[in-house]
Amino acid sequence: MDIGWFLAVSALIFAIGAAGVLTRRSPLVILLCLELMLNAANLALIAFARMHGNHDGQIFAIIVMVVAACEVTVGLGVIVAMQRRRLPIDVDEMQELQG
Amino acid sequence: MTSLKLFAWLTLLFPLAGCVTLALLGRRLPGRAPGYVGTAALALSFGSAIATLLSLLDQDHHHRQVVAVAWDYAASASVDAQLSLLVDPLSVFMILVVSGVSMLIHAYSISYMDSDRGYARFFAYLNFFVFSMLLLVLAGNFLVLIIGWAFVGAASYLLISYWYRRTTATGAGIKAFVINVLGDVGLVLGTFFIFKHVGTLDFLATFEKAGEEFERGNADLTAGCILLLVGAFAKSAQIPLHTWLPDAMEGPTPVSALIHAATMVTAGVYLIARMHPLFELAPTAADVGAVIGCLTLLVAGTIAIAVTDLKRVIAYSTMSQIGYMIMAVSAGAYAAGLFHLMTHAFFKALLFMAAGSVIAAMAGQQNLDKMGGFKRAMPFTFGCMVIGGLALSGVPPFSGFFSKDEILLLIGDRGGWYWILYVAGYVGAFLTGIYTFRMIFRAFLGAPVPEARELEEGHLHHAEVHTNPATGEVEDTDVGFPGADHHIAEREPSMKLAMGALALLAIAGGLLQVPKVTHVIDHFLEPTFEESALYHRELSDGLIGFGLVLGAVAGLAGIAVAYLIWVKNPQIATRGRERLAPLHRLFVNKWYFDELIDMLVTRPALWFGAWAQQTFERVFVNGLLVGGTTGVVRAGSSAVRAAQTGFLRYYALLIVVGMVALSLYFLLNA
Amino acid sequence: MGELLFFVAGIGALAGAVGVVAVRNPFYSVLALVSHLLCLAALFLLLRAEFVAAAQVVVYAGAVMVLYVFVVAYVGGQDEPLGPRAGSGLRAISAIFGAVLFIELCVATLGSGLQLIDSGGTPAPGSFGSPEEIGRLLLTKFLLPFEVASFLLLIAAVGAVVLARRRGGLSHAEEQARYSAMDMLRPAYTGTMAEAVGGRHTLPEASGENQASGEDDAAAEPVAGRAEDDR
Amino acid sequence: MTLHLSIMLWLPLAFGVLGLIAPPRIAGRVALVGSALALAYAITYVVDFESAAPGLRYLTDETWIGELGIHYKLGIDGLNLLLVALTAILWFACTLWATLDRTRPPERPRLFYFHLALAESAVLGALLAQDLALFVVFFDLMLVPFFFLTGMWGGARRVQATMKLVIYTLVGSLLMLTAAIATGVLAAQGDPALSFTFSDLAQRPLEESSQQWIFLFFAAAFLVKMPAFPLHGWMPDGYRTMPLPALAVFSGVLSKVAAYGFLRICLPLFPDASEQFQMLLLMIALASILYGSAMAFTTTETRLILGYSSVAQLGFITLGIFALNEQGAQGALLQAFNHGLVVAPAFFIVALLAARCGGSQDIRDMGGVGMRAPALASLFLIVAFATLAMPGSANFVGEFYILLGVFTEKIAIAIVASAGVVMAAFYTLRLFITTVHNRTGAHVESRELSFREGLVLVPLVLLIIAIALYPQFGLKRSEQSVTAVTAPVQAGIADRVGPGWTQYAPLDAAGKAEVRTP
Repeated sequence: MDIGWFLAVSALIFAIGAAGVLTRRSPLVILLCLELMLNAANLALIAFARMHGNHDGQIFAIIVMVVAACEVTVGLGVIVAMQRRRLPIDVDEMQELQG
Repeated sequence: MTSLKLFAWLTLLFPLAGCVTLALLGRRLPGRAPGYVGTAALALSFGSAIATLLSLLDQDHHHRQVVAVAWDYAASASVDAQLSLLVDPLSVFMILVVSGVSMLIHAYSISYMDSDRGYARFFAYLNFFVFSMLLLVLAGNFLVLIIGWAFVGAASYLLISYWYRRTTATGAGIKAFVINVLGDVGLVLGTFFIFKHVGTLDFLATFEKAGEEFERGNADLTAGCILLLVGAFAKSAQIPLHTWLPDAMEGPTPVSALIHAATMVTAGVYLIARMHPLFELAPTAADVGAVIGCLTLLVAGTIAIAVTDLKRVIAYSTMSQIGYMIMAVSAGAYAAGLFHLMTHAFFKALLFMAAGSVIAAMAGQQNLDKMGGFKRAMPFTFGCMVIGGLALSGVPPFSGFFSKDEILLLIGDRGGWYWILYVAGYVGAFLTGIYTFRMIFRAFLGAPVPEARELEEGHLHHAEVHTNPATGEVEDTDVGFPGADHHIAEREPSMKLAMGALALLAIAGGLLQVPKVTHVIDHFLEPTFEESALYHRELSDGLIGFGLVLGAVAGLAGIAVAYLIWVKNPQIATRGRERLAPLHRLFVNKWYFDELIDMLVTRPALWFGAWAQQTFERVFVNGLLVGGTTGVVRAGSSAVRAAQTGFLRYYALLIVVGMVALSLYFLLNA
Repeated sequence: MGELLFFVAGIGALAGAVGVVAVRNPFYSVLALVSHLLCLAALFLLLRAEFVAAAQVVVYAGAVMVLYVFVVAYVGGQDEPLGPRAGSGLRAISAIFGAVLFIELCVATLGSGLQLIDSGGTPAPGSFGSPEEIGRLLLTKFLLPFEVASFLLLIAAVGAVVLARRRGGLSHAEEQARYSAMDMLRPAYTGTMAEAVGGRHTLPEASGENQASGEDDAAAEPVAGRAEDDR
Repeated sequence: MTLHLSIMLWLPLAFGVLGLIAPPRIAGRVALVGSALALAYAITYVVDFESAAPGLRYLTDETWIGELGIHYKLGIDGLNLLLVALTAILWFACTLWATLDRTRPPERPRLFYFHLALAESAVLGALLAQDLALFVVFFDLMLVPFFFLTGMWGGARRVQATMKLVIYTLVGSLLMLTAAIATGVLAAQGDPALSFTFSDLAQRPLEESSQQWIFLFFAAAFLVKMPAFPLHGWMPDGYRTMPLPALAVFSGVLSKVAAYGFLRICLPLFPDASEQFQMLLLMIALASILYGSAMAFTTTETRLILGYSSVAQLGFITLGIFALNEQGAQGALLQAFNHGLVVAPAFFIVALLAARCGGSQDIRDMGGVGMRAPALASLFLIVAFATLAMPGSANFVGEFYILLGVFTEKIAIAIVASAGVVMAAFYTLRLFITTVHNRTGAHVESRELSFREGLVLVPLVLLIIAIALYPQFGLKRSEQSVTAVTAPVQAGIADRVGPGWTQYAPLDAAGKAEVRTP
């Protein structure tokens, strides 16, 4: 199978993830969509690794997975804390940054 | 040579050591010990000064100008500022006068200041002053001179506002200090003008090069010398920078005697004498000095006739006498001017001491109107006062007679328009006789006031409530400034000793230099003035005879007039005051100099400050600059703020948009 | 065989992705993501990344997703409206930009002129992507990133504990006296640009609980006064 | 190539970070150790400095960002030696002051001392940097801790004051950044290797037209920092509200960094522009002197009196620098050291006075403090005399050199500027008299200096006396470097006007005075 196909799939997943981040209101789902985008990147990385016959891309993907895990832990921690404080689990409700 | 330098340094360092000791330990010393320490330091200093004199006399006549360098003080960038002393006849003459008179005044102060809370502080200040004055006269270059000059001003400020609970004293202190700083600035700028041409700060090198670098009447040199004169005028209380001196009488009486009569105020005279090679090359500047000196002596003499404050009478008399000296040294009568400086130090210190004794007997009261009849109660004081007064009025054979008349003789000898100065000098001598004896007669003769009568019964008057003699404000007595007890010469041996010594000097000091007979000072100072064309002058016998007689007559006539007005026929005084009301008002108000300076300098400065504070700062700096900047920032930030909706997804969108745009850019570029 | 597997796994992954975005219930979103991850693991295998594929299944689809499930269960898997509350235009814009992004990425990768992109990749030895190879690389060439990553995980773990920790009770007062990173730097609402230029005139009451409360009271009045000056 | 300067530079910060994790009680002492070590280093440098040899000592030169030609280059020479010493001395004194202050210790002490230490490192960095980009980095870094120190620990109206301070100095910093980049880029034209080190930049003179705007940008940044009239708008609020230790070092050191910037950057790198804008800068300096003095003798707040007097003093320093000759620059450098050494104890004393007057800063509420506090009064008197540059103090030597330098170039300006000396005498004595002397104020409680306060003040005052006795100590150390710095601009003047114009005695004795060859 050509590498190009994998890259196309990766791009599509990335775009879907990005659209999800932009449209969904639940922080939980937004985190999921972020996972999608990270995975799309992983796919591209591994595809390029295959293309070059070089392991660097795979290592990169592993590191990305580690980072994704960290992001999930912290992100979910924030969501739990929000729940504890009875804050609305809705990103549109959180406008502290408004100038 | 080395011992000469050593003694010169020791002369300088003993007072400094005394000052530091008293400043650090003074409060722990018991009773009058600080006074003894201070006086001892001065005695040692005076001893060193004598040793310096003897070493100097050992030198060959042509090698009597020695420079002693301690270290490079601030020498870089082609400025040669070293910490150096110039030991020559002139400076040795000055240190002898300064340390000698200071020693006596210290001795006087031991008793006089006895009950004051700041006893140790007083002697520390006094020692510091003597150190500064010695530094001034020993300075070997312009920088050290300026340092001494300013230290003396600072010491004067500290001593004027010594009773710092009095607002009048602190006000007088700041006035004196600021005017003195003005003088310092004049001195600095004058130095620049000279340095610009000769490229050195050292006195001897400057004088040596001055002849090559400047032709006679060079504009830069004239400007420099006039600026030096500003320094001299500020320190020596010459018109128009004299207004601080009368106010300086807020200080304790020994301070007035030491600083504002005998030593500091004569620094200007010393300066002109020291700079004589420059002034001889800049005759215009010298003439300015002579004219101002002459004006001062007349103006001060007229004011002295009108004021009623005992110390201020003497202060104006000091101004007037310094006018003589300034006139003398500016006109080339160097030895005569310095001779008068010396005799004046003796008799004026004596007068102040006697005045202090009277003021003590009056429990701090200084107003002549409230005094009278102290003659019987205080015979010793009276005697000293009369000796001082006679010397001041120039009655033969007292010291003032010889010194003052020598000045006038030499000025008269120069001829030309100097005759105006000559005549004015004799008018001044006449005025001197009047105001001096007006003061003496009013304080000592006439009906005894209650205080005098009390004293005759052996009881020294003490005020129930201490008040500030200047304003009548009640003193802050819980802290004891100034001392609650008073001391008069009749009862205190140390005061008696100091006054007695000065009285002797005031009587006999003139014999050092009797025209045609003795030439001690002339001869001694010669090495310093060797190059001067004006120094060696022979006076004709006729002029000498005429002058001496005229001087004696003028002084005696003044005394006679004073006797006539204030003793014989007191109503003449009141009648005269009524008839000459405008003139009297002018004199009592000190020729309105204070008001003039206030209007021309102080008010505009304060007005500018207030304008800057209230208008400019508010409108321009805060309104335009600060407001403008914040306005710009506020506008910018509200623009940015509009972009901050606070919606998370909006920010995410922005990121995506940015990414898309960036990718597009790279794609299009590829 | 490879092609077939690719299409099955690819379509599965895309379907899973669409499911994550499009489903209302977060719980189903998580499940969709799990299926997406599994399909992706298959794609990894096709690219001969065996170790990564295994890690994807075990760590990602297994462990991380379980965490998600727990949190969804805790928070409550209630449905939420799909559309944005404010600015319905945002949805359209999002879609447009998603599409543009996709096109751009495709153009970028496919049009890049990389020669091998139309091939199945360079011939690789049999051990390519095996755990031995990866392990060797991680402990030799990539030791530093490896260690840094482990450190990052540690920090994240600690951070998650701190964030989600229960602070002894849920009373209202203590809820108010919370600390944020900004509290460490300055009292709340002081020093912001908004305040400086006079935009925010009121101080929230909550700041009174801060450490610098004593001074804040003093500062409160001048700030209000300043607002008047500004006019 | 040694590490000494780097160690000295980062020591305070390292101890500041250490203090962050130490128990709050001893955080101050940890920071104190850091500044004490830096002080020890500084003393070593000063003692070890051989004044006859030219050039940089303890040079450290590492490529930092190779592509941009930015070096991590540090060095000490006569220009920054004294200022480095001043920084170390004042920071030690201020940290000591803060740790000894038992009555009002800073809240959140760990953070406070961290910021204080960070500020010291930043200032030392700016002084030691021998690379323009590095200088800019440190110069801007200086602002950060002071932003927090003012914003968090300041008094009333601190927010407004902080914002004014930050906005003003940031604008200056941005201008400077632009100018610095432009300098590096324009200087590298025709030479592919970009470099920002001062030594390289000095070898590649810019064209006169670019020199001009770059010079103005730098000047704006420095003048704001000083502050000079009319860019002092942030000063009153800032001085009123800053916590005392921060204020003492801010006024004592940070303003001097700006003056140092003129000497280190503007004169050697933009000699043509310096000469061209000499008159402008001299007029600004003159306006600062007169305006600062006028404000100082009308305002009644003690801190502002000192603040405006600083404006005037910095005016003198600027005046000396833009005399564009050796004497002026020597004087400016010495005066920078002196003023820092004098103004810090002055602020301490003013704080002590305020503490004795019920916390009021207004001189109308004060008076009679000297009554039962002779030691405090004496120290204040010495500091006051030094502040007004009484002859005999090292400040006077500085002013003497400055005025002499200006005098040889522009007589009229020197004469007008000397009015500032008279005004200084007035406002300083006014401050002294109305606080220490006169009748006791209504809420004044006169108290002698405590041992702790004396521990900070007495050594500083002794140092003032020592340098007054031997100012040559500073002058001879800076002479070589100052000559080197003023040489380019002097050469430019000599080219344009011909030799002898700046000489002492060309007017009527031409040929006699030796011509200073550049």
